[in-house]
Amino acid sequence: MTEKELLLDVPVQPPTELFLPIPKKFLEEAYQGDDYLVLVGPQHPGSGHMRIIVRIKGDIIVEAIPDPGYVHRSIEKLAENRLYIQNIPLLERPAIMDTGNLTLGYVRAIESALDIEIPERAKYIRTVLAELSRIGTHLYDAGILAVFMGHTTGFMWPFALREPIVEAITRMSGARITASFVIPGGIRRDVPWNVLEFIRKTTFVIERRLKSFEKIFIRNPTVIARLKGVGVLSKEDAIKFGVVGPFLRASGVEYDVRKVEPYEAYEMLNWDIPVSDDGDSYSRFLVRVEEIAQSISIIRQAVNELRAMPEGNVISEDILADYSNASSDIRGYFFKVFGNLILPQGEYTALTEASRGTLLYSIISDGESNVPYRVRAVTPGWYYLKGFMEALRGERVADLQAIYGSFGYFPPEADR
Amino acid sequence: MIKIKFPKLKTLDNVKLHLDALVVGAKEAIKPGTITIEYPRERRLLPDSFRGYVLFSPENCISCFQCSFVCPANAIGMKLAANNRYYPTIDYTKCIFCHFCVDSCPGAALRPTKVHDVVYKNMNEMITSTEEMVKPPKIVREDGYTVEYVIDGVKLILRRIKEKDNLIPEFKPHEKVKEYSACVMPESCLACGICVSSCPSEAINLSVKEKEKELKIDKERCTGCGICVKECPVQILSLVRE
Amino acid sequence: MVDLGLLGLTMQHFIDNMVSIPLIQPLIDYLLGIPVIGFVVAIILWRPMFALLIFPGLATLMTVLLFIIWFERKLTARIQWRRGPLEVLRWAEGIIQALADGLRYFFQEVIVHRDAHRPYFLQFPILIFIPVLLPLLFIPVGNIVGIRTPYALPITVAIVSLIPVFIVAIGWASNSRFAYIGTVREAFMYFAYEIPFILAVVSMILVYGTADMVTIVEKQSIPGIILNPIAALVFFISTVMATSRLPFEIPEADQEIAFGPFVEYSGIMFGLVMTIAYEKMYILSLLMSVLFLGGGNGPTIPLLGDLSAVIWMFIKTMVVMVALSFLRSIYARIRLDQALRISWTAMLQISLLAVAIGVVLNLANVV
Amino acid sequence: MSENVEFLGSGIFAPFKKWGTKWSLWPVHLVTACCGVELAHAYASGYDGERLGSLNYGIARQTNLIIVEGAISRKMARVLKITYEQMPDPKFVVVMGACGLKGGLFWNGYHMVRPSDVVPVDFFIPGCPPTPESLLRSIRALQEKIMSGKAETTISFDKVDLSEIEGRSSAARPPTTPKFIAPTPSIKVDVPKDVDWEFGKKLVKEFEKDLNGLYNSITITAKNRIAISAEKKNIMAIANILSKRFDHVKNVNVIDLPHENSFIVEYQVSSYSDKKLMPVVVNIYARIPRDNPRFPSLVTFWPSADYLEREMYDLFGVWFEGNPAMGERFLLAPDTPDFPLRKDRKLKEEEYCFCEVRE
Repeated sequence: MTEKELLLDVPVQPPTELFLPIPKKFLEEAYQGDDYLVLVGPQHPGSGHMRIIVRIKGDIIVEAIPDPGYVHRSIEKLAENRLYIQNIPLLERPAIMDTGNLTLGYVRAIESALDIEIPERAKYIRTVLAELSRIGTHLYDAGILAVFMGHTTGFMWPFALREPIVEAITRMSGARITASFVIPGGIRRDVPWNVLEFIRKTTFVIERRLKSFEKIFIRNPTVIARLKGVGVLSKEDAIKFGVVGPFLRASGVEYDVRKVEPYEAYEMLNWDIPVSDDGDSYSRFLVRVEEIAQSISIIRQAVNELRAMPEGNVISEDILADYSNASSDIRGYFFKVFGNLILPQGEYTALTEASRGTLLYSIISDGESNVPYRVRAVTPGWYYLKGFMEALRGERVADLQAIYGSFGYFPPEADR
Repeated sequence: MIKIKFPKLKTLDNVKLHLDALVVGAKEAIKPGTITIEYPRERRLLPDSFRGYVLFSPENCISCFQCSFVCPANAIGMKLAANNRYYPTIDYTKCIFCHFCVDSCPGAALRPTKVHDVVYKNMNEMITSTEEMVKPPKIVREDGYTVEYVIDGVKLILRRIKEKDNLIPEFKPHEKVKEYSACVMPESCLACGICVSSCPSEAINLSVKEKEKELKIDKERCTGCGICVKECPVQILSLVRE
Repeated sequence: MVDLGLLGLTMQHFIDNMVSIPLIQPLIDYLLGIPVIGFVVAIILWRPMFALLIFPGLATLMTVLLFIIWFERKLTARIQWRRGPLEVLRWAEGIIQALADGLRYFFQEVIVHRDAHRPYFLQFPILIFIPVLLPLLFIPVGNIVGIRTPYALPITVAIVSLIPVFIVAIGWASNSRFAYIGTVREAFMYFAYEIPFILAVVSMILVYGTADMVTIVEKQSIPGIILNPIAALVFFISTVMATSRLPFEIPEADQEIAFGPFVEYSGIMFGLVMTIAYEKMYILSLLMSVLFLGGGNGPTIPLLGDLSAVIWMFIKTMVVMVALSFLRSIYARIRLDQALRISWTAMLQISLLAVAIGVVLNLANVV
Repeated sequence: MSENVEFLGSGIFAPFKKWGTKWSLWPVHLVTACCGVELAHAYASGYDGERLGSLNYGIARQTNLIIVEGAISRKMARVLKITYEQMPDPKFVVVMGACGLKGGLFWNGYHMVRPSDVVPVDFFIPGCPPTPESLLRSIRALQEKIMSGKAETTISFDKVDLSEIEGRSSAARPPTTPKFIAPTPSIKVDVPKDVDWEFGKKLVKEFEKDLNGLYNSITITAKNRIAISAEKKNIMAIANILSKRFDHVKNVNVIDLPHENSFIVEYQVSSYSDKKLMPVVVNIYARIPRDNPRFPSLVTFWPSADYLEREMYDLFGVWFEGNPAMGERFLLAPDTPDFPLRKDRKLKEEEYCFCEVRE
């Protein structure tokens, strides 16, 4: 094969033919029968950045074929061309609202390669950030679920509740959404006590306002009617199609990477995995609501632990080497410390429990270069897309949005 | 493990849930928990560490290229100024405001501001030259109030202060460690002169007298930028401390 | 005196049947003295014409439209912890927001796409105003009424029932997949709410023993909602369904089928079709206040004369409309089959109960 | 001046047109990438864009503003164009986020398009993602543009003279790239590691017994990680045995090794049903020749591998025999070059220096 440069030449004329990822035969077959094809998305008020080709018979979905890739941003390719440290913001981008967990996943893969132990304080702060992101993402998904069912209040309130979380992340890291706060060996800078106190108070605000949210949305009879018994994934199916995260737990599998392969401070804290046996859209939603409560409890415990800890040292001495004076704030030494980071040869796979489920980052290093040879990122959305499509089968067309929302499917996360 | 089970609803439960929802709605309609920040008129108080536009102080810059190297989006390019030094320019079409550059800058020449609410009419204007990065930019502001998120007990309060927020926070430079470049294995030197020509502060002097090669590094002038260390083809230079 | 000799109508004819407003009677008298203006004033204040043009007719309809769209957004915003339309007119909380939107629509391009049935696509949004506006003639406000007939109530109900037919036609003319699904849903919903709706009306006819709305209002010394609360409930829920408001916003469901029948409309044509639901809501609210809330009944304000009935009626109608708007921020949209199930089981049962109450009250001769 | 603004400013109705459009800028629901998060914040309770008369609304026909929320991929570019064409005049476009301007973080990605090449853009907002404030600022700027007919950038800079600062006598040689990429990298995915993991050692023994003769080597690469090297012809047999204990695939991965003229195909499998095996990730891999990349599909054993295999075909061109959807594009747009993740597909390199070295 010859060396080729990839050039960007995009036809900007509107296409004359619609591109569909299905064979023409399928189209003809569908139309010859009684079936009817509906293309949902990408410019559709009830779909994100993807297209779902729905084949319906009457009001029942016979088959749903996904057409993802509308937000495929070539993250894996780009990651092979950048320094290890430059990939932190890059690999955060699949789901920016889940910043804590996505950066944590990549950084943990690096740390497992370098075999470094990170300071206790950094562990707890990372946990707090990850759980804040988790609450934020679950609220985001609740909002999207609500708006998919036409419940605008159910959309506005979670986003209003995200505001104090965003504020907390801003005070921690300086950015509203994309914190890029976790770095190999720790976190970028120590979080002062008043910010941690703000985070702790935030949990009470969220808890209080969630109570009225529960009455108007979670326990709203119309919401129950729309979600109960819809899009059921049995335990066997969920395992077979590799569904992950809260959606797997809603089908009755007690699997959470935070418990199975504990990382950061999760082992030291007291919390539980919510599991449901129903496997329908409503239980998928309720599991995440319960997870918010668990996250709130984790944050409170972690902040209480942090109160007792001395401030300072949040970056591991192992990685700082000569620059140990930067252990509480990396400012001024960032490139000096991380610019020439080289991982030993081998493959390093880190599993992380991101908000929507298992997140896998696999780094393959050749041991000489300061850029990764290959980075494989499999995001939760990509895992459960298959299960999501299977859950649609046999449901009504109107339920497509409800099931979509109950999975919290976020195309940028799936497409990478 | 917490088992989540939702009980089957009877008609009466349903009526209660309907009433619950309606009552909550009515309550909010009467006494709303509004949290809106009316942006063009008000501005949210951001922490001093907020990652907005970047300011540059040329006197602190040691032309070490680290900001440019670390930029994940390759938004920072070094530009040759009239005084023959390289200074950063930021292309805000690519900048992602991660402030890796600010965290990398060993001389604390880059500092963050809280300027962020900016729109441009075309992309050419967005490449900000070094000359433009020194003074705080002027932005269109319509705000008269500053709003702060305050949590009182379990209540979220928006505290409104009738004054304009200062968008250029005070900047505390980090503690610097004096480092300088030194030749650790002078005998391997090729006398190629790459280090001499790439040193931004003209601190390296190479004298070749017949077979005698002497690499002299002026400790006073050396800023510890590390370019020579990186460029040396045989990697015999390294950063050392006193 | 201008003489319309051919028709045998004189200005006196109009003046005899004029809305009396003691407060501005001198002004009216003065205006009547001026030749042409006087005639115009007489016609406008002529009771049937007043009903058509001022209240409950066109002028009020337009004002209510602008107001209720704004109010709905404002109320929703308030419940949702935000401000809603504001900056367009800050001191009045942005009350003219709907006007700005309307103007924008008015000057936007109207796209008729290739596959649409062009004549029908453009005609129906205008033709639909016939069934929307006609019922206004039959609705009485005190003694102001366009056409008084003993069959006013059945006629109104019949005309209102025509609206879904036009919406189905609109969807057919659009020739789009989502429009098709939307019209099918509209047709289903029509079957869902129509029977309980008619039963509720029938039960009230039984209660009052007449279908003449003027008489119905006169007979309501006790409001209908107290006499037959179940019929009122059925009527209210049917109104929610008929105007496709949440939780029964099924035919338009924007997240599912992108505004269903109206998916292809743009510019002022969309402005027209979007307001249909609000106009329908206005008419059904008027009907509800006539049937259940005593119409224009209320303490008379002597100075306002006939207008006091207008004001009472307006207040009652607005209360109903506000209640309908309130639901928007409380409920999610339910599914078509669930809506059908609700109407064919629970709704039908309680509407039959309402009829039974009507029969009992009729036999007992309560009213 | 764009024709849209010209239209609004012409005729005797100009004040009405301008006023109506100014206070009724309705963005269409076209979510293109992750900046949608901040867009939602800008229109939710925290900032409430509806105050400015801007209401997020359903579909193209009824709106007059496109907010391009970040990255536009090749696939999405068509949708953006179609949506723009569907919209009635006058219409406006605001691009938010670095990805939408010049690609931002993904500036040299193979699947990225600049929205300004596709549709005429009125305003650009920097940031990744831009704050809701800057989005609302763009609405304000657009309102100003409609009223005055002229677009204005909302930031201005004072220039200073830098020549007085002491510098070098002549320009220094700009440094080379900080990246170091080994020309002939040696890739090994099963680097053994000595870990304290009793269960793993037991598991390896069991595998050695179960897979007797089918594997090349079984290595513990880290705690909870086991790598099984095998030949391509034995993969089906191994999968058949392992699928009884491991019920799902965590990852299907291909590593391109052009200098060895081969691909490494990896399947990382794990279990949900067995509590003890839950943390264990077993990596089964085989090398296949690069010029005829065919590999047996394991969908029959693990249905969860389906989309992962299709993705790998898209990116590397490895044909998974037995997967019915092979040969079709899945993630990539039809006009993307084939198999972009192969190593010989080079991306544009970074530039660190905007400099012409003066001699």
